[in-house]
This record gives sequence, C-alpha cells and structure tokens, in this order.
Amino acid sequence: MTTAANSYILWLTLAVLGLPLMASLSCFSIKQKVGWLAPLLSSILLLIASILASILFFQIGSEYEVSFSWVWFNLNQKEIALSILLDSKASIMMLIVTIVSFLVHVYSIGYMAEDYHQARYFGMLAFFTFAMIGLVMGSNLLIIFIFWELVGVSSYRLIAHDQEKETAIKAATKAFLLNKIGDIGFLIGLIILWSWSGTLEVADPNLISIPPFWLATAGVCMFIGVISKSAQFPLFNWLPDAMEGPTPVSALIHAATMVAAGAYLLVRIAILFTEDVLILIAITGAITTLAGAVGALFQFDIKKILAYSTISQLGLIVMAMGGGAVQGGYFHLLHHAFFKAGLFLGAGAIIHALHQVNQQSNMDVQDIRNMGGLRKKLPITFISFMICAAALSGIPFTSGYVSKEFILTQMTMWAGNEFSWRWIVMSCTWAVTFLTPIYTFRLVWFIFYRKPQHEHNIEEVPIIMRIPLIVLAVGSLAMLSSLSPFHISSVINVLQQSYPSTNTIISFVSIALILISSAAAFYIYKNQDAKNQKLVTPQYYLDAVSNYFSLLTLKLSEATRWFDKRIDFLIHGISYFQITVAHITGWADRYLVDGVVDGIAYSAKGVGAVTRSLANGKIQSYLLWAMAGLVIFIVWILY
Amino acid sequence: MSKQELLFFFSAFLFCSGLLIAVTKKNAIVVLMGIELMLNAANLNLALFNFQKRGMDGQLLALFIIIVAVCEAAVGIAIILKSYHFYHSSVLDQISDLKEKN
Amino acid sequence: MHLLSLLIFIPFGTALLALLVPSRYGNSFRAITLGVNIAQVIILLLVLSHYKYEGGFQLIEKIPWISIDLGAWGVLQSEYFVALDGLSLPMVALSVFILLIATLSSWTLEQNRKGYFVLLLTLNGAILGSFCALDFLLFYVFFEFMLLPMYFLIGIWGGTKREYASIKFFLYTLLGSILILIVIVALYISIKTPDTSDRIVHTFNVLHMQDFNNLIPDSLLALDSIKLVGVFSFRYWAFLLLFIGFIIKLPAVPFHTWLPDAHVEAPTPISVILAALLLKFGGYGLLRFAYPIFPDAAIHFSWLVGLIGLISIIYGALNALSSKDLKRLIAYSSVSHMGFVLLGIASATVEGITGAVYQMFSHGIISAMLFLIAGVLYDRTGDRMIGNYSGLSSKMRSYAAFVLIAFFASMGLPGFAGFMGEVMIFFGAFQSSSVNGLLPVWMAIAATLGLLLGAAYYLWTIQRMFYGPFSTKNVTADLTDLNRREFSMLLPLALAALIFGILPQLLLNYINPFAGDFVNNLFQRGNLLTP
Amino acid sequence: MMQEVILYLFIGFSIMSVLVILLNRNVFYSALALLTCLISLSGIYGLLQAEFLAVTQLLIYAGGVLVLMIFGIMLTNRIAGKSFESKSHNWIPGILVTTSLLVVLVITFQNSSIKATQNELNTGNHIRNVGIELMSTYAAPFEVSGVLLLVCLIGAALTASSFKKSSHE
Repeated sequence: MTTAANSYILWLTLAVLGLPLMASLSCFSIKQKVGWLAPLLSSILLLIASILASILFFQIGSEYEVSFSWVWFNLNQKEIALSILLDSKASIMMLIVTIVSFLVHVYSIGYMAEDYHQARYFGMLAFFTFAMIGLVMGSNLLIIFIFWELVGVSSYRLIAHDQEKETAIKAATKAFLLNKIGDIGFLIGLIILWSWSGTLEVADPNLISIPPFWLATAGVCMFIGVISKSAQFPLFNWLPDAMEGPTPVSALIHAATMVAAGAYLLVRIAILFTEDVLILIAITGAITTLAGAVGALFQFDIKKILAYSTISQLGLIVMAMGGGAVQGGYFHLLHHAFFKAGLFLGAGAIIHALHQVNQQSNMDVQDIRNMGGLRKKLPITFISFMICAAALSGIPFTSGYVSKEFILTQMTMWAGNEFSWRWIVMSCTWAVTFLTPIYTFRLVWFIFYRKPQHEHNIEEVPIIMRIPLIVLAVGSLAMLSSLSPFHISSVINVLQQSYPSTNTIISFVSIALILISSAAAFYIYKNQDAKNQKLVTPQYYLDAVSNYFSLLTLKLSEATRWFDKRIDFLIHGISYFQITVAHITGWADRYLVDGVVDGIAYSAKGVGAVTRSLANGKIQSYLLWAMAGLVIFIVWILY
Repeated sequence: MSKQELLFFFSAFLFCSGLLIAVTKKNAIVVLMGIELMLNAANLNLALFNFQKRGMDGQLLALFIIIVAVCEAAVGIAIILKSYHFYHSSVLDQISDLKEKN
Repeated sequence: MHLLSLLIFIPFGTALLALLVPSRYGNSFRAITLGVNIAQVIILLLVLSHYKYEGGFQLIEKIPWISIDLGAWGVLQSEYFVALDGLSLPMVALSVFILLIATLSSWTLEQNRKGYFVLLLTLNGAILGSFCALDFLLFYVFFEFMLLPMYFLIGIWGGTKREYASIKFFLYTLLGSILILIVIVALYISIKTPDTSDRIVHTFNVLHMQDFNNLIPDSLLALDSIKLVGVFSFRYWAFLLLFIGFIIKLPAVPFHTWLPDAHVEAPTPISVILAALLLKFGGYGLLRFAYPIFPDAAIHFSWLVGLIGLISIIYGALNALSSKDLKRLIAYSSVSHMGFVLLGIASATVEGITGAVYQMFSHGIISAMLFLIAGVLYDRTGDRMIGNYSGLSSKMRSYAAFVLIAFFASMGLPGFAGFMGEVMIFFGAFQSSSVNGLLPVWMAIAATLGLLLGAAYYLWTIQRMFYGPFSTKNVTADLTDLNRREFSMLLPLALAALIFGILPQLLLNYINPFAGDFVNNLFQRGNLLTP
Repeated sequence: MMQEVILYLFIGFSIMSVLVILLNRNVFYSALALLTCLISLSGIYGLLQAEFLAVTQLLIYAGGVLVLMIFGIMLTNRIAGKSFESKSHNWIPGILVTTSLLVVLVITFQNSSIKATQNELNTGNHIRNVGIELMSTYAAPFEVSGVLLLVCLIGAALTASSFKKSSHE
C-alpha cells in the first residue's frame, strides 16, 4: 500500500481510539445542569467511531497487516514504542467493541434515564471503550498492559456506579482485587520478557528467543492475567458478583468485551505459549467451562445465570485456544460478544420492565422464580432474547452454532485417535455443548413460558432500548459471519488460514446433541416447582479461599501493626532508659555539682544583699564606700 | 617634725575632714564645702611640692585645680538650686533616685 | 549566571528580610513566600533552558569556602560547590514545584504567620541547597539546616501530640545525621585533592571522593586497608553507616516509626514537604554519596539493600492496611513506595536506577497530593479516622474525584507517574540476577505483592469512606466541597502525575544519561576491587 | 622664725575652722568658717612662696566661691528661723573610713621619699615666671581652662535661668 493509504489508515485508527476518549472527557466535564447532553453526545461520537471502525475493518481486509510505531521513551538505551498493530483480528475486534459499545450506549439512554449521575456513567462507559480499543490495537506489551489496567479500573468504577449500594461496592472491590492478581501476573510476565529479550513488541521475533524455562514462565504469568480478566478457574468468582453493576455495564464489560480481552490476549501473544503452557490453558479452560455450566444450572438470579454462562463460554473459548481450535475459539469470542450482549440487554429490559411496575413492592426483580409468562407482554424482548439464547445454545442458523461446531470439529481432530489427556479436554467440550442448552432453555422457560407468577401490567421497554436488542439479535444470526449456516465459510477470512474441511459426522452429532438437550430442558423444568428451592450461588469454595486469604492478610497487617508498636516500644524503652539516666545525672548534677555552685551563688547572693543595702541610692553612701574601697585599694597596693 | 612634714600632715587632715564633711553632712551646700576642702588639701600639697622643687609646675597645677573647683562650685550651686526647686529640699537624704526600686 | 546560587539563597535572604517586617503585617508574609516561590519557578525555567541533555554536571559554581591549614594534619578544604546532573535536576524541579504548592496550602494559616513563613523559607533554601551541593560538608550543613525548621514547624503548628512527634522526628534524623557525620569525618581524613604533591589537602569534594586515586594510602578507608572492625573492613562499615543514616530518612523498616507520627501530627503543608521532599534525601543520599563513594561495599551489600527495600514494601503496605487514620495510612504507603526506591537502587541496573529516580519524583508528586487530600478533610472536620466517615463522595463530589485520582495514581495505575517508576524498578530488579547477579529473582517477584496490597488498602479505604450511604460519626462540621484554592493546588499535581505518566521521556531525558553513567561507574570501579 | 609662727597660726586657724564646719549645725556658720579656712590657706600658700596662688585663692575662693555659696544658702534655706540647720549622718562609718584614710596617708608619707628632699629656695620673680610658664609651656591647659570656664558659665547660667523661669510659673 502507498504511504497515503497508510496515513489514511493511521488517521482512521487514531480517530477510532480518540473519539471514545473525547466522548469520555466531554461527559466528565459536562455540567450537571445539562447532564442530559452527555448520553446523546457520547452515543453520537461512538456511532461515528463504529462507522470509522467498520471502514477500517474493510480497509484492512483479511490479508493486510499494518503497524505504526513512535518512540515513547528510552530505557537503558532501548526504545519502548507506542506501537499499533492492525491485522484482521484486531480490526474485527475493534469493530465489535465499537458496535457493541455504541449499542449499549443507546440502550443506556433508556435504561439509565432516571439516574442522577448519568454524565459520570456515560463518561466511564466511553472511557472503557477507549481503553478496550487501545488494548486491542496496541502491539507493545507495556501499552497493552496499561490499557489492560485501565479497563479494569473503568470496570471497577462502573460496577460501583450505584455508590450507595453496599453489595455493588464490595463486588467492585473484589473484582478489582482479583483482577489485580492477574495484572501482577501479567506484569511479571512482561518483566521476564523485557529482561531476557529487551523488547516488548508482540510482533518482534526476538520476543521469544529467550531461554525456554523463562519463556514458559512468562507464558504462565501472562496466562494468570488472562485467568483473572477472563474469569477462569480459580479466579472467576468476581464475575457473578460483578452483576451488581447496572445491566448495560454487565452486557458491555462482563459479557461482550472486557472478559473477552483475556481471550483476545491469548490470540495476540499466541507465539509465547509453549506446548506445556498450552496444556495448562486447555485444562484450565475445561475446568472453567464445566464449573460455569453447572453453576448456571442452579442459579435463580437472571443476571447470575448469564454470568455463569459467560464463565462457561469463556472457558470454552480458552480451552479451544489452549487446544487446537484457535480459530474456532476466536470466532466464538466474536459471536459470543453479540449474543451474550443481546442476552444481557434482554435481561436488562425484563428487569427494567418489572422494576417499573414493582417499584413499591419488595420483590426481587432479578429472581426468575418471580417471572413467567412474559412472552406476551414483552414480545420484542422475547424474540430477540430467544434468538440470542438459541445462539448461546448452538442451535443451527445462528452464529453460535457455526462457531461451536467449528470448535467441536477442531477439538475432535486435535484430540486425535489415540486416547490421551486430550480426550478429557475434548469430552469437556462435548459435555458443555450438551449442558449449555439445558440451562439456557431453563432460563427461557422460567421467564417467558411458565405461568405468570404475578399479575402485572407490564409494558414493553421504550423504543430506544428495543433497537439495540433487535440489532444484536440480528447480529447473532449465522449469515453475518458465515455464508453457510452449518459450517464456517466466512466472507472474510479472519484468521488468514484455510478452514478445515467440515466433518459431517461431527456436525450431525452436535446438532442432534444440541436439539436433544434443548428439548430435555423444557421437559425437565416443565413440572418443576422452584418455589421452595433455595437461592444458591455455587462458588466452589473459591470465595471461602479468597476470604481466607484476605482474612490472613488482615491478620498479617494486624501483626505488623503490633510489631510496629513493638518497635516504638523499643524506641520508647531506649528513650525512657536515657531519660532515667538523665534524671539520675540531673539529680547528681543538681545536688552534688550544683550544690557547690549553688553554695557559691548563695554566698554571692548574700554578699550582694549586703552590698545592695549599701547601694541605698544616696550619693554620700556611694562616696563613703568608694573611699573605703580606695583606702583598701591603697593598702592592697602598697603593703 | 619639719615644716614640710607638718604641712603634709595638715593637708592629709584637711582632706580627711573634707571627706568626712562630704560624707556626713546632709545639706548639699555643706557637702560642697567639704569637697572644696578636699580640693584645697590637694592644692596645699601641690604648693608644698612646688616649694620643694625648682620650677612652677606645682603652682600652675594648683591654679588649674582652682579653676576647675570654681567651675564645679558654680555648677554645683546651680544644680543644688535646681534640685531644691524640684524636691523642695536641699537635703540629700530625700534625693535618692539612684536607688534601685524594689 | 549564578542560577543555582540564586535558587538557593533567594529564600534565605528573603527570610532574613522578612524577619525585619513587623509581625502585625501577617498577610504580607505569605505573599512574600509566594513571591519567592514564583521567582524560583522562573529561575528553574532558566535552569532547564540552560541544561543540556547529555548528562554530567552542569551549571557548576565552585568557590573556595573553608581552607584551614592544620599543620601536621594537612589542609582542610571545603568548597561552595553546586551543580546539577540528571539526579539532582528532577529533585530540584520537584522541590520548587512542591514548595510552591506548600505555600498555597499554608495560605489560610492563622497562627503566628511570621514565624511560620520565615521557617518555611529557611526550609526552602536548605532543601534546594542540599539537592545542589556537591561538597559533602556543604551538603551536610544544608542537610542539618533542614532539621531545625522542620522540628519547629511540626512542634509549634502541629496537632495534639506534636511535641512527641517532633522530638521523635528530630531524634531519629539526628541519629541518621550523626552516622553520616562519622563517615564524613572518616572520608575527610582519607581523601586528598589530586593536584597537590608535597602537602596533603583534605577535601570534602564529592567528585574527588569518588576517585580511588585520591585515597590516601594506608588511611582509614584505603582500598587495601586490612584493618578489620568486627567482620568487615572500615570501608564496609562506612558504607553501612551511610546506608543506615540515609534509610532513616527514606525511611525504611525498621527505622520508619518516626514517619507516621510526624505525618499525623504535622500540619498539612509540612506533611506535604516532608513526604514529597524530605524523604527523597534518603534515596538521593544513597545515589549521590553512598553508592559512588563505596562502590565495592555497595555491590557487596546490595542484597541487604534489596532485602530492606522488599521488607519495607510489604511491611509498609501491611501496616497501611491496618491503619485507622487516613494520614497514617498514607504515611505507611510512603514507606511502601520508598521501599521500591531502595529495591531499584539495590538492583544496580540502569533500569533500576532510572526507576528509582523516577519513583522518587513521582512519589513526590503523588504523596503531596495524598497529604493535601487528607488535609482537606482535616480542615473541615478535624477528624481523620477512616471509620468515622462513609459515603463522602455523594457530599463532596470533586473531592472524591481527586481522591480517586490520587489513590489510583498511588497504587500504580498505568497512565500515572507512579506506574512508570514502579515498572522500571521491576524491570531492573528482575534483570539484576541475569545482568549483574546482585538480587535474586524472587525479590522482584515478591515485591509485586506490594502492588496487590496497595490496591487492597486504597480500595478498602475508598469503599469505607467514600461509597455507601452518607454518614459521619463524631463529626458535626459542614462538609463542603473543595474550594477554589484547594482545587488550584490539587489540579496541577494531578496533571503533573498524569503528564509524567504519559510522557515519561520528559523526565527520562535527564535521568537516562545519569543512570547509564552511574551504573558504568559503579561496576568499573566496584569490580576493580573484586579479586 | 617669724614665718613658722605665722604658719602655725594659719594651720591652727584652719583646723579650728574645719572643726567648726564639721561640728556645728548651722550652714551659715559653716560658710563663714570655710571662709576663715580658705583665707588661712592662702596665707600658707604665701608662706610657701606661691604668691600668685595665694592671691588667686583669696580672690577666687574667698571672693567668688564663698559668695556664691552664701547666695546658695540664702536661696535654698529660709533665712528666718532655725532652717539653717544641717543634719548629719553616717558618723561612725565616716569616721572609720576617714581615720583609716588618714592613717594610710600618714604612713604612706612616712615611708615616702618626699620628706627627705632638700628645701631649695626658689628665687626670682615668681609671678612673672608664672605668666611666662602659663603662656608657653601650659598654653594648652590654659586655653582649655578658659573654654571650661566659659562652658561652666553658660551651664550655670542656663541651669539657673531655667530654674527662675520655671519657678516663676
């Protein structure tokens, strides 16, 4: 490409990055009086950004790769660059981030209409988008790390948006701290890479020309970052708690984008991971996906079900990337962003609608046992929710099916014909494919089909919230990413690799499995009376562990506090000792040494008193004594 | 005892009596007289020295002393008058401003 | 152009002149001080325009100061020798900036303004003088000169336990000073100027001290000195004494207990100066004196330096976690952050040294901000207990915003200056094992725990104080938002933290040459001695 | 011989008058006794071949100072009644000190070499010599004493005049 085209792309990229930042800054600086302006402004800027991102996406195409780099700073005569690497993976991720973010912005206009702190909310949302885009396009690991943390901070602020809600704040703190563990892992990995290779560019082949042990360690450390950011085992329990934040935030951050950042990083730095690390990744993903799916089965909170489902799907993606299905995993990541965002927004619409009616009563509007029969009342929400749920389950004609089938094919081929540990991972893939429809349609059954539990005059959500739902539902259909609804054949070859030939048997088996399980879900839950079941949140004792650790830290801090007092005590002891010695010497000084001095002083005083009586102010007395002195003086001198 | 010796003793006596007057008398003018006496005792000594030795030094010194004594007397009397006006008394007892206040 | 002398002596001179102004013109003193600060900013800009990036000592001013012939003991020579290099320039710039902020922060002071501002000006001159001085005796004079105003500023204008705190501060720092003084004397008798042949001229010039050729043979600190005291030679002991002297100032565990007390009791502007500037003398002293003069000992003891740094990081953070007083928390976080400086210095890698200087600079800005924030609350209510507040952000919105910025900056959020320094230190500390083998890898890894704990105590504080429903305990005062003056103090600091986080090259232009030379020098000369 | 008798007479007169000053209480009598004392002293000066000094003594002391003092007495004491009385104090320490001083002086004189000097008779015109000496060797003290007199005159006049003025008010 020519330089002109390059600079054109550069400006596009910077615009995509800069517009959300601009939106964020303008939202923050906006006055409370004109707070209504903030959502409008940021939505428009995000719209422009997403249009530019799509232009960029088509400019980059599938085979083209472009990078820009400026010197950021010099450290030890090595340059650390502000560098951008745009390939098809990055550009499509940017596109998805901007689109979903735009939709969530639009949705939030309706959802957050009554919120007093709208400006802050939209500012933070836009800031999150900025950070996410920066993370996606950055190619220097330090840059990626910076945006990685910024994403975490904006997530923290957004979860804690409702500042008076105790649980939300605790959830935010927990999310941030668990993420911090991952960040530190990331940081250590980054330090290892810098120390051994002297570069942090992901595209630099020098990056991996380091001792194998350290390469593996760096890989593991980086993966710890992924674990916390993408809510993998054992650090996933912040995600269900994070559902305390506003629902659109959950849709954008905790379903579509931020949690995807970890998986995206796996793709971005795929060259780092050695075979051993890949095993770790695959196994972690397998554990996570099962744990998430099982967790979703026993939940009654609509958002938490979705959260567990997110954990499960992300586990699937990570497992796919650790296994042989990088492309499939990446596709699923992109698709997941759409349909999970759609599900969350749909859930948000339901909550919003119920909340409007039940403002007075104490009913938990997020508890699916309180719902039922909403199919008729919220038709648009129902349809879009159904499409997204189908995509999540992997029903044919949806995007979910395409990518899931892709993963299954790749994983099955990766597992090979001989039995090995890979088979366990592969069977996890199949198992989760079977479990997903069950919990998905359990959810659908409870919300939409069951007999209504309460009589309400529920109204459909405002139009501004419906549009994003529809767009996302359309986006979850298969044709957007694949020409054929049954296997992947994209208009754009995102991964610059030829796709494996489809295995018909696998396709059939998977379709059958999915359909069976969907049907089973309806059958199982049709007659279940959930009224008496307890609301459980399966934490797999992870909360207990983290609580134990935080308790330990607090105990430790108390111990250091105690120790600090002891240091002070020691110092005081020394001081007291010194003061005692000083008192003793002072006493000696006063009565022994000073005694002599005082004696002299007293005698001087006595003399002075006598003399003073002489000095009675009469000149003649002075004269007399002067003369007496003179006489004495003369005697003294002469004799 | 020669004439000079007698005069020396006389001058010493004169000085001491002058001093005694200056010290014991309460009236300021009498004190002044005592001082004049002391000066005269000194003058007498000087005159005596002049008599013993060749030259005029002693006499002239005595002359200057007389001049100073005159000045002193004049100023002293003026001061006494002034303080009399101020304290309504020429009794030195009552003029004790030099004493520290306690 | 005697820019540096102007910078140092304008405050001293003005303090003397201000003494002549009757104390009933109370308001004029703050104006005078502000004028001095502004003049210093202008001089600083001139200095920056004259300073060239290539490193080395620049803007040198050298005048003989003391020269006494001691007969058989040679000649005592001390010079007024000031100059700037990549280490002192950032510190001087920081000082000028922070002192300006401190003056603004003292603006509403009521009690005995004359004394306060005269002491503040004296402190100002002493701080700048110590950062510029390249003669050890001159440095020491300025260094000691800082103590007294500080003692009175804490002891007179402080909180309820101010006498205790000020005496503790004074004793601790005095102890450090004495240790340093011992080494100064030892150095003095072991160092001569290079140019004399027949007559030994003892000097305090730091540059001469750094040259092994100037060591007097068979002297106390000579390289081949076989005199052992205990287990080490005199050189090693001298290094340890200097080290302890400076880490008291830093402060590092276990010599840190004066800091929380001093901070808690000191008035806000003094806390700001104490945290932002005085603590830097610990790191500055190590980098300027201890390491270059005793490179052999520095290499030998680097594990100790690193270990104390690591302990300070974690111990300070844990203590901050258990603090119930906001200022105490911030004070302990200072201990933790200055531990990073120690770790960076111990690594003796270019990255580590760069990071240490950067961290000192960034900590100067961020801790100043933190203490101002604590001061804002204290001004309103007279109470700093974390447990007594809840949901402040709904009542004081822009205040909460600044708190958030300051806390996140302090916990090392990327985009703020603190992150840059810490990341460089981690680079250095980790690399150390492969580059020069001084620090084991686990130290760097363990130090990252400090980041996690930092996030923990700050987030917990935010959670307890700023979020949740609004309520206060034992506080009746009206909680108003930031006023214009407070805003104008916090905003520049926040911007500075941001700018130096985004554009580190602004500072690295100065630090890089210094750090490179420093490490080269250290190993060239330090390795001469290792067999 | 005649000279010695006259000398003893003068000494006797002075001692008596001094005793009168010391012992009597009337200020006015004291002044008169002082006059006697001074006149006899001037006689002694004459006997000691200091004619100019003797004349000066007569003129200045007897004529000037004494008159001044009597005026002073007149102005500070009421003339009528017993107010001329002057009380005294400090007798014991005064006598102690003065006696000891006298003893010291006498002993000193006894031990000194002054008494051993030969009596050389000065010849020539003493007054003329005094004039020559005053204008040559002692010119400077002479001038200074003139200035001193002037200053003293002005000072005394000023003090006295301000007294009159303020007393008038």
